[in-house]
Amino acid sequence: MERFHEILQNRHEYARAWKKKTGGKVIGYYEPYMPEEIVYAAGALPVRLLSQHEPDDTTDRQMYGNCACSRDILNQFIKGRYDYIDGLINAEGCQWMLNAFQTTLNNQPELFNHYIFVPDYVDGKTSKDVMRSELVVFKKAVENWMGKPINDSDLDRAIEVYNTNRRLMRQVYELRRADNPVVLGSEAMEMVLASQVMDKTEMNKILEDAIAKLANRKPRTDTGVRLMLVGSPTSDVALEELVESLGANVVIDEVCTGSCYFWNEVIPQTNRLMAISLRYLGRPHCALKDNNWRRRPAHIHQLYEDYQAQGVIIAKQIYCHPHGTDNPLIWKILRERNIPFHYFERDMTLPYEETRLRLEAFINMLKPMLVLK
Amino acid sequence: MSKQKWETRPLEVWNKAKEMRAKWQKSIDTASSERVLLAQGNCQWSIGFPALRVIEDNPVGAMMANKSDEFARVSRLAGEIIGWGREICGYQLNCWGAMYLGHQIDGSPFPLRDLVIPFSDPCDQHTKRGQAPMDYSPIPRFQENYPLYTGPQDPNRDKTMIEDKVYTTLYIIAEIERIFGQKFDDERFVASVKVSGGITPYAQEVSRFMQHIPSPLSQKDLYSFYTLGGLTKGDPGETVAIWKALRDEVEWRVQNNIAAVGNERFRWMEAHPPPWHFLKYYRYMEKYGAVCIGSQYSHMMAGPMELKKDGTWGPRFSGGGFGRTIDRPIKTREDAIRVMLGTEARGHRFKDDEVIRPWALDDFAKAYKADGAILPLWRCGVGCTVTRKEQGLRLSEMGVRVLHYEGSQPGDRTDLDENRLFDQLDVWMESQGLRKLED
Amino acid sequence: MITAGIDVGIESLKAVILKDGKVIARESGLSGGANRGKTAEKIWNETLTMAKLKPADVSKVIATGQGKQDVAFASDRVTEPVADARAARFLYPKATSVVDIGADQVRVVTLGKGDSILEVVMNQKCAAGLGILLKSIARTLEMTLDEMSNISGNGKAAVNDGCAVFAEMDVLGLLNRNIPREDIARAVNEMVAVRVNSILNDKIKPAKTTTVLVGGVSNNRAVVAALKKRSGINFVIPEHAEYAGALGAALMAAG
Amino acid sequence: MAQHYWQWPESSWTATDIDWKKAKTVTAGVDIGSNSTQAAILCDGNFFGYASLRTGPDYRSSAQTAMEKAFGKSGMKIKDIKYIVGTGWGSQNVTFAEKTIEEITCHAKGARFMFGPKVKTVVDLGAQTTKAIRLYGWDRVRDFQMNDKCADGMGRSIEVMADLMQVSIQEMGEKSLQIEKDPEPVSTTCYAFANTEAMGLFREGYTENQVLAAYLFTIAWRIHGMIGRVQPEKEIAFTGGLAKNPGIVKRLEKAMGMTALTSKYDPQLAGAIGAALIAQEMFEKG
Ligand SMILES: Nc1ncnc2c1ncn2[C@@H]1O[C@H](COP(=O)(O)OP(=O)(O)O)[C@@H](O)[C@H]1O
Ligand SMILES: Nc1ncnc2c1ncn2[C@@H]1O[C@H](COP(=O)(O)OP(=O)(O)O)[C@@H](O)[C@H]1O
Ligand code: SF4
Ligand code: SF4
Ligand code: SF4
Repeated sequence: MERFHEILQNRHEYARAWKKKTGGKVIGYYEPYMPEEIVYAAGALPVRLLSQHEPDDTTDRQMYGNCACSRDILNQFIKGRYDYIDGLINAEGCQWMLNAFQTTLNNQPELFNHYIFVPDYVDGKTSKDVMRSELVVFKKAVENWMGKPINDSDLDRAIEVYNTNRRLMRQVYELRRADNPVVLGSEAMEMVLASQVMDKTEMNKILEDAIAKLANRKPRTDTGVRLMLVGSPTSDVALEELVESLGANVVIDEVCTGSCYFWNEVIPQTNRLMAISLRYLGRPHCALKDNNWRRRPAHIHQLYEDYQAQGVIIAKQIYCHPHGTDNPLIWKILRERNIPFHYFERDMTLPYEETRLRLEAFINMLKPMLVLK
Repeated sequence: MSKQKWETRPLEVWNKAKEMRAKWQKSIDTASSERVLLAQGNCQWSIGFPALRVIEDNPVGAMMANKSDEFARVSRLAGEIIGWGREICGYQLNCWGAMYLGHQIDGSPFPLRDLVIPFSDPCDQHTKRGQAPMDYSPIPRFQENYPLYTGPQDPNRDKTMIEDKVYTTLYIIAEIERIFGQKFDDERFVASVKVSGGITPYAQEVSRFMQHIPSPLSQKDLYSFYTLGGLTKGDPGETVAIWKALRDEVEWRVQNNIAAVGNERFRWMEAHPPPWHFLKYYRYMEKYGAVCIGSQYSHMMAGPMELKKDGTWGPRFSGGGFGRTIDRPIKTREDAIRVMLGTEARGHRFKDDEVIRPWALDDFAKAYKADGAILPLWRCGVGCTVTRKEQGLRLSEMGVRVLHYEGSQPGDRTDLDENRLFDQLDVWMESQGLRKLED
Repeated sequence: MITAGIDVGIESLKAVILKDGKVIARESGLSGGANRGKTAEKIWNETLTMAKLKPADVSKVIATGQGKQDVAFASDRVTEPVADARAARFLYPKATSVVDIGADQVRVVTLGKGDSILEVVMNQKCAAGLGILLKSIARTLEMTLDEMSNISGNGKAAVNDGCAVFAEMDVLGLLNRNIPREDIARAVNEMVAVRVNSILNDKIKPAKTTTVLVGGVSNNRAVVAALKKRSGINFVIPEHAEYAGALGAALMAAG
Repeated sequence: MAQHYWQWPESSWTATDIDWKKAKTVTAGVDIGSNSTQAAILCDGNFFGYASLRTGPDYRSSAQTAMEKAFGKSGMKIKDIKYIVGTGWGSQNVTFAEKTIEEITCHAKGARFMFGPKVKTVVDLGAQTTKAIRLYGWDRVRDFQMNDKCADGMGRSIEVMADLMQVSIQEMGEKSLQIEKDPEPVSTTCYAFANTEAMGLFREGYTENQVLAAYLFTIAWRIHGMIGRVQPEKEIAFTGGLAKNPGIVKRLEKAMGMTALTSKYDPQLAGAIGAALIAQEMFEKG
């Protein structure tokens, strides 16, 4: 458990050490639609670029109105925190991330870079073909850059490693379902976050160990109100920890850096790239791509039921427009189904007092500790 | 103004244009009573359906902002209450806010939409357009992909993306025929594609005339016209005629040095729509002898233009697509769709430039001999502002003086501090040694 | 020749009388909201008394500042950056940039050859009100502005550096956790420096040694020190830096 | 500074007709807000005394002082109180409290006491945060909303504005109502924008009252949106310091087409009274 915390906190050091150890290349990517398997198969380490809290006095020069997430990634690049990155990849998602990608490249044009178009209409009949053809182009670009071909066996190996990771993470999440869970929300979230910046082979080993240890842990009886977290991606577990300090527990999340990251697996088929395309197009819809056939509300509701949550926290990053646009429908559905929720906006940092007040009041609302007359 | 350098006079085609716009608006207003389908969105092929009107929330929102601060504000609040935040594009907030309120500015009932055909545009807000009416009352929605990629041109990628779009468009048309039982009129569609190709050369010429000093038109004039062919689907023949009339009149103005601003001594460009409720800053700038020669946006009807090697300002593409002259026969529905889409997947829309051709604004400044650029920074939505600051940096390096002002979004007056903008304009002008000609 | 400049800021109003290139009187006071016009007259009269002059002795008065149009007796008005630029050149002929940190606005003016100005960058709206923030935090902490500007050294406390509103929120949080007042004040000073530095990073970066710093907040030593450290710029801070705008206007009145 | 325009009057009161020594239960609530601190004392559920003062930089001593002021000359001491509940922004600093409870529950409870059982929606207009609380038929919270992050600090902003305008904070509301028609509000995004924009209105020739009107309308409009999100019922009670500003309350009433409930108590006390009531329940429950 602590290992995940450590790696997450020192993710830059981790990647640098990996580089030193293996002599390999590190690729940073912005959006969850980036097919990591291809990068991994080529022998490079895909690392998700996550934001961090650091005073930001550099990005105003080139950005305006961006969400703190994308802003901070640029800030870190300008400050040299990501000096170990050899290549940047953006798979189309949110435009603010595209902006961070493009601007970073304007500052550091020497980096290897590639843009993958991901269909906006993920359920469209021909979208999978478009995606696959984009992956063909992408694979070729990576091969040229790495100077060696990616074989089917490389891909198979990478798919296996990633699928194993996804299975293991599902196992961890399964443990959260228990009435008296052995793993807390913040711990599980830390694992997912760490897995996005780690070498998955190593991750899988640590994860197997951790799961074995969890089995021997004493179930917690003090976790209190069961909450679900929905909203913009985050890069820390401050919210989960705050919830836990207030006598409640986040038992499930529908967040792009959380459960959505590993929820579905690649279903193997001979056309590997098609298999990968289908996996990414079929992942739980992110708010932006959930446009024609609305799957997000149903998915949220299902998770809510499966995990017997008692209320939903919707936390949106300031200036996160995909989630902002989606809110009305989510609210509407939750209200129709009588699911209590509380919505708020967060910044990179959580203002402790204000958030505590919200959450405490929400928890009291769900489960009044006083029998008020 | 005491003594003007150049003669000024109002545009004559203006009245005709107004008439056409009013006619279009009426056809929307009466849509429900005439049993015409009303679609949220925009697409050229809609003309093929005899009883289908497309209308986007963008022009509706802009019009609301322009007409009534108060109604727009109340509508936005209605949107906020159902869950939207302030990072959402103001057009959307205005338009759908009115839907939640249930009425329009004049108190008449809000015309509910029957289907959604989102407009193909790289702004993320467009990807999610039309979900408000869809969530409000279950109606069909037809999403397509808005392909875009960075890096060098790749014909193979283009081909796949275009094929996808052709397929989707054909599919959507068939679906609408099936669901609503309307027959698609291929001839009408083909004719319309031909006609819109007919506008392009005129629009391009008008665009080129704007290079003249003094500028024959100003930004405000351009705004009156660009909606004509693009956003409103009026009678095609009439539209071409009015563009021709416009071209002729502008040519005459150039020949006779008829100016938009009589004392032109400073030319500036823009990058996006202005705040629709606050067009008076154009007037204010005239006091300094400054004229706005337009933006990529207001020159949109001419299609993507570029600075050619010989220094002329010409169209970037040929062979079909928006703003492209047509050079091949169009017979079938699919032919027309292919011409409409062109052969390149990107570069189609002026906002693609933000990402794939960041130097586009530099070229624009050079072509129009701009001394300055006003680049608004909009807090809401994305497409409006993405890379705007970087463009500002590039222009400053070229020696073009850049002014950024902040606001929410062209259709949302919340954050636009009008007096601060006036102050900024004063500072901008004075710091370049220009003082008001006369108060 | 005797000329004068009046700078009507959002918070404070400053007047300067200039005789043959020398300041012979200066006076300041609060601007006073809707009564700015009257306050301007009052302070103007005080300045005249100080200089032992009658209104008719002054050949020209120019007003500047956010409330410049309220000065009825001024014969002309100039915008603030133009006045700042003029003053900076006068006070320090080698100046290449001037940075003005006032109650509400931060302005960075890059000077060109002769009288020209190359670039003016104003704060974005989210970076507004830094001077006001300092004042309001001083009030919350029950400290004087002077005490706040004397704080030095390092501390662990930090506040959100996004904007004044978030920073204020965090200050209240720190108070709740009983963090010493000095630490909080230090964090706020640092936050102001971060925000100002971000504006310095915009467009043309000011030169290291020839940048003049003016405006009310230049009196705040702690903020200035933090800003120096962040930006690496060794600011030239003239005496009576908050009068720069008024001085510039008076200089312009002299031609 | 000669005059402190931003300063609102502190107050305190202690009943002289109740003999606390005879009361079965004496309970108290202390609400340390970011701006003001209130203490309220109940004797057998009857209102015995209160104090409302400005929170200083030392929250602990503010709590102490508030209690002492509320005791007045009655001779009561903290140890005489059976149960104390702390609430508000700085609730952890009520060191002598038996328990702390967040202010949303307290305001709901307090508002029921102050405004009677008719209340269905309580809107707390505090200095730092504003909250809209929807109640069930009784005093339990059914749904609530807090201001967006950028809308923090509205009450404090009014104090800054009072300073800039040099108008005393108590007069602002009345003054803003002395005009014929409300101008359009300025930026509702946040107070930093609103202050600058409001001050800029002078350039357009606005009078002092008009500027105040535009400014307070802005704040009211912002709050209106927040209230809307809880799907309020018409029976609304306003609590907190800004409820004393008629420029805000009247505008909200007009915008929402309702009349706010009134009470004989000072609206700023809702949190403290609610806390004292909860203290009583806690005590009775044992
Ligand atoms: N003696 C001082 N020490 C520290 N800070 C000061 C001092 N005097 C003024 N300030 C700061 O300067 C600000 C006022 O700046 P000023 O340039 O006079 O404002 P404006 O011209 O915009 O009204 C105040 O808000 C305060 O933060
Ligand atoms: N008498 C009054 N008239 C007008 N406004 C007042 C008055 N008293 C307090 N206020 C306003 O109320 C605010 C304090 O609100 P309050 O609810 O006590 O804050 P909190 O409990 O969050 O500390 C002050 O900032 C001021 O704007
Ligand atoms: S999805 Fe939201 S948080 Fe993520 S980059 Fe886009 S706006 Fe930012
Ligand atoms: S570009 Fe701007 S105006 Fe257009 S849809 Fe996007 S946010 Fe709205
Ligand atoms: S609160 Fe801060 S971040 Fe939000 S709009 Fe205001 S200044 Fe900007």
